[in-house]
Amino acid sequence: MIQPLTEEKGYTLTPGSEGLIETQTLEVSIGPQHPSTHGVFRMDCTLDGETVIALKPVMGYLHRNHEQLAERMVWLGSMPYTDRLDYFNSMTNNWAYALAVEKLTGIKVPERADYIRVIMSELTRLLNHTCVIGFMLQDLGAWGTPLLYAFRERERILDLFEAVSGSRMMCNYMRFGGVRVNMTEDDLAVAKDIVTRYPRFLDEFEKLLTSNEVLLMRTQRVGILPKELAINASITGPMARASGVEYDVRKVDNYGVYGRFDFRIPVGDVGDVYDRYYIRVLEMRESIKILQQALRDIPQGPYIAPEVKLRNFKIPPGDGYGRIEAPKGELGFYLVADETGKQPYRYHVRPPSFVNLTTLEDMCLGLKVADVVIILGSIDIVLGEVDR
Amino acid sequence: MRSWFANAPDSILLWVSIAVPILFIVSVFPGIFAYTTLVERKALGRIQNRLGPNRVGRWGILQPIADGLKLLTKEDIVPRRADAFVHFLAPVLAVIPSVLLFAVVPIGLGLVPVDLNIGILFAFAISTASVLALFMGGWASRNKFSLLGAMRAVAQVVSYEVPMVLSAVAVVMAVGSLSTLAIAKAQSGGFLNVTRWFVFRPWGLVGFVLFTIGAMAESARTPFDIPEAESEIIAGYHTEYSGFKFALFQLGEYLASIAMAGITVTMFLGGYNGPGSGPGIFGGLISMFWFFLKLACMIVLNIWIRGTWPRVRVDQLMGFAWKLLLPMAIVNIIGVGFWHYITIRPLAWVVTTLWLVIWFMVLTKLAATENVAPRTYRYAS
Amino acid sequence: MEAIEKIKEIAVQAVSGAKIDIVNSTPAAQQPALLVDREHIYGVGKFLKEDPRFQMDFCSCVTAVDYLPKADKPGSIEVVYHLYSVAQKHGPLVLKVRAPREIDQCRVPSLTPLWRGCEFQEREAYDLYGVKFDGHPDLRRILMWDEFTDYPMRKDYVPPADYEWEPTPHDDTLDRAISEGGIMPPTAREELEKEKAKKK
Amino acid sequence: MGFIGKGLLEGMVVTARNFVGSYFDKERMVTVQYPEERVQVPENSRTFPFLVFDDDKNPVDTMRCVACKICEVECPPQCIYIVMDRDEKGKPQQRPKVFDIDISVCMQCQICVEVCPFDAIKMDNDYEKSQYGRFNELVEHLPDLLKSNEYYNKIKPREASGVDAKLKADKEKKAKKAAPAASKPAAAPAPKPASATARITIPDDAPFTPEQREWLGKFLVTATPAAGAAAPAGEASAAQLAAPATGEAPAGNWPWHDPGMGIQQRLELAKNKPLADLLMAAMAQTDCHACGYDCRGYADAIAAGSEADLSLCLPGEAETENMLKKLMEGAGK
Repeated sequence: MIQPLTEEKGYTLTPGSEGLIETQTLEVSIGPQHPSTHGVFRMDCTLDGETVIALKPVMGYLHRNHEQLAERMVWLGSMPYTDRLDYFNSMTNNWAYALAVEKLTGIKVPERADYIRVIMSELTRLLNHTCVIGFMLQDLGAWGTPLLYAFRERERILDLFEAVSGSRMMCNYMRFGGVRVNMTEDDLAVAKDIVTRYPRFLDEFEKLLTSNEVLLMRTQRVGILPKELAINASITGPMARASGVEYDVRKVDNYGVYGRFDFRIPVGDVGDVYDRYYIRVLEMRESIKILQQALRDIPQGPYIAPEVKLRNFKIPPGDGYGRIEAPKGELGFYLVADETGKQPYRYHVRPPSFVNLTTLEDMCLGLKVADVVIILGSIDIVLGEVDR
Repeated sequence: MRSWFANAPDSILLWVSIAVPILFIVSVFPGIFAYTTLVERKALGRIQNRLGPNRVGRWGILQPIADGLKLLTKEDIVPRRADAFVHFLAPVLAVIPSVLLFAVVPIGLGLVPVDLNIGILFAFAISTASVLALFMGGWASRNKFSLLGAMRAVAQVVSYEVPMVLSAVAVVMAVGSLSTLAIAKAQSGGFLNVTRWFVFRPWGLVGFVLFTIGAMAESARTPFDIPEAESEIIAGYHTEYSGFKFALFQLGEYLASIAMAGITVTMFLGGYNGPGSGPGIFGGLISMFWFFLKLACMIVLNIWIRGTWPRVRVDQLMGFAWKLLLPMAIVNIIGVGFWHYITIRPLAWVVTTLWLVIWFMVLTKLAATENVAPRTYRYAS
Repeated sequence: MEAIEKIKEIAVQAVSGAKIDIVNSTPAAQQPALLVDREHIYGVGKFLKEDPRFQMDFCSCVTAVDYLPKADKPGSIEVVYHLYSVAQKHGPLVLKVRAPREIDQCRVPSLTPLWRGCEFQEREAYDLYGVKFDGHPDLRRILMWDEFTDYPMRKDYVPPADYEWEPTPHDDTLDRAISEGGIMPPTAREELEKEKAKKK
Repeated sequence: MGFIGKGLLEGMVVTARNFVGSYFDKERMVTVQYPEERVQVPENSRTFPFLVFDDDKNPVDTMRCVACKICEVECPPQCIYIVMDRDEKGKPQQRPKVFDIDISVCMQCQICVEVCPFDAIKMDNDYEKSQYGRFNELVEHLPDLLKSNEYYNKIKPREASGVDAKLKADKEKKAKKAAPAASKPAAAPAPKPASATARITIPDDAPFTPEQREWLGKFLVTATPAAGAAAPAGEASAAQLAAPATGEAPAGNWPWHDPGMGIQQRLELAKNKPLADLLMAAMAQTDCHACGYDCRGYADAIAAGSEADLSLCLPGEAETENMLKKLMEGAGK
């Protein structure tokens, strides 16, 4: 339930006329054009001095009715559009959609394809988390240095994506029952090189950030999200795990071949911005472990299920929900097929960053404007996914 | 030549002696400002593994000129409901005090535009005046972000004035004069003109750190750039400024930070003193060289910090000033007292150092309201 | 987690008067759903959330589906909730509730008081399908702008002519679409014709 | 935790190391000075589609596109616009008169390439398409789109070699058409998973006997030694997937199976033949699989009643559809 604005943190307005100085609140609309709203996102803040006493997220500036577009198209046609949802992680978006369709049709994915998917999505997780930390530090006012280090590393991963899928960000790589293009040995070698190089970068990155007093002062005990609220508000991904929720779809559903890999789920206890930052660092280290194992024992074989037709692809009538652990949280696709089965009758995306915004206000009340910005940064939203 | 000067009427000498330093300040320091921006962009670029500006001329050597032309030719936008006159006045007022600051900065042996006997006092008075311009700019823009920025600027500059002045008081006590020239002179001599710099005294070191932090906050440099924190309040008090008014704000800000660096050098880093500096034309040139070298070092330090550290929050900034810097400055003054009255140097060293270190530990413990530390994390079962 | 029939029996016993049917998904998906009547969806949800056997404390996905009236059965708008349990790591348990398509009668009880996670997603369903969620703390449009009046995801929704229409090279494609009675909604066609007349 | 400010100083050490390293360490400096130096785009890199032709002498006649309009239908953002070329007698000329791609709408998804059964449309990797206008400048017409096979081989050697081998195989298939081997139904086995590792896939609408397939496979492997494990990956998968699961038919000798003829002429040839042949004669004879079958298979499916939709023949356009309707009514179905 939504708590009334000022009671939750026991915050009361600074004394008005009966106090010393006549004060009044200030209505500031942060966004839609603002350096640190990560796109066209708006927060209607009510400020008492510098303190936030009310905050309403306003979204939809990037709304293009992705779902209706998909319902007017054949099943395959909306695969390239999923790239545009969370334009940072097109690989995981592709996988989520392909996984949902495979759930509905019962297509068996060849082993090699599953391994390739794991490799791609873990690389995506690496670049997403790195860049999120960079953006968050940008919001903290570090003049672009961590962000550009993050982009420097992301560049290598994007080059690999281009070499494999043909495009850097709009990969359109997965297909129902596999992937579109096989991964050659050179590609795998490049991936191995990235994986061996990454821990070194992470160490340097942490040396720059983790024990930095200013960062500690700014992020610890800021934007605390209690565990119960996190579960009740359907918060997923690193944000939920930072609040102590031991839930990771990779472990719970064991989709793909995740069951075969040995990796752990880092969990925070406080649930503040610092936890969200450090949980991401730890997850990157776990992803590197997964990548090492996947690259070690990726089998030969077909990379796509041969019986799947590219054109006139049909799905038996009915509905189904498929979800994966995207870097930002649980990304799910709810699909309904009607009698003809040529097109989605209903195509719904369950975007993680949209749902994670639910508790933005609860985390921000009673804090300063500067905190609002970094809390938003620590939620890690992409507006292409929030507005769809 | 010299004889001609000697015979020239005093009026002419007076005007010449006024015109030369003014021309020097107005010509040299804006140039330093322009190339500071270039150096800053190049250095930040390299720190971030970029190339920095390299298109205008070789190594982008002409970049500042291009920027200036661009800003000059840009449309000057004034918000419709803004207070146009104040909005116009603010950037002008922002530059004046920054230029005036250089009047008391000795850039070489005996080379100070005006040898005020209250030089330091004058410097502080003037440097605080610039906050007025910032507030005018923020208020006149009729923009909530500008207003927030202006408020932050006022609070920050006023509260950092105090520890800065107090840490300067230490030096003034040690020298016994407010004149910048006298302070610089007091640091001459010793081995290679180096050992007597105040920064090599325990109280001098503390004072240097305090003063540098204060100077950074006063001129709103990272990590204290909250008046124009671009990620929170878009550009603070100059959100609504464009074209050359914006350039003026930048000019004032950079000149102020350069002048503050100059005063820091004068008070703690031995001013123009250095190996080889001394009387005569040659020694004078060397002294100028040393001064500008130290100035460059201070500027580079600023840039380096800007490229590394995140920004602190408003309340933390205030807490830092009032809970740590201010008491530390007072403690430092007492430390100078010890230094002054204990005539046995080694003993003075020991006593002052102990005094300062102990108090530093106590104060840091007291100032840390919430203990922040890296954490350890568990893994889901 | 028990079989869906078992769950249905338990729920029917727990929530008196609840009418629950089982709707099947695609044969492969194996995600049968409980279709609960409007009056008891809140009670069933509350029971499923609090009962120690299920502990459905995590409502992952909320959405609506628009079924046009067919010859045999009337149309309806179906709201779908996908429930999981973080505590016991099982799920999904799919809850469905149907409401008539008419704007004024299209109301279902909101489950936001049970699962805060439904807040934005129910707002989205209201925005795009016009489902009124009774008991929702603030039911406002979330993706479309507030002045927007229609519900764009409904199957019978006709998009208005693009008022920002400007001549583009695919005019001829549009002409072909018109001549072949193709992709464009009638209003857009009139708009296009007007534009053409204006250009000539 | 050491003294206060330790973390800050460590951070400054890191930035200093990067500052110095940026002068010596190539790993750190990833910047490419664009107009002077360019990155080598990988072979798979894709920007916008283009149409392949074989002979530089007369591109228009030797272009592979037969205007079957599959890509127009499948293109998700609907940025392709095709009009089939017809001579004065209205006879379809197996090639597009108009082929426009609006690259301001195209989103480079490569689906047109995957669905094309003729390997006629491929993805370019020329990324400098900026124009000074927003409207007509951004529409590519047929002359802009036509690029030679040499160019295709130049930008994508692995892929192109695979495609050439495949087309060569198809030609041989045409040559073998009358051969008795072809007359027996090619119980087209679904392509082995091995076809991913075997360099090039033989589309299984190619009616070969198993031994022929085997021979061809060997020939192709030897013909394209350069091709790595993933040689014509895009093509391979496309070919595999485009393969319809049903409606295979032996390539008998049907005189009307010639796309050059007009529909009336074809029907003349097919007169007094069973319904399926008549229906087939009404098709456009391009075997483009736009309907999901080849022409024979579609005709059989309609005749057998397993396919009710008569509007699936894209190249035949309206006339085929009307003719099919008429024939079905004539057959009293």
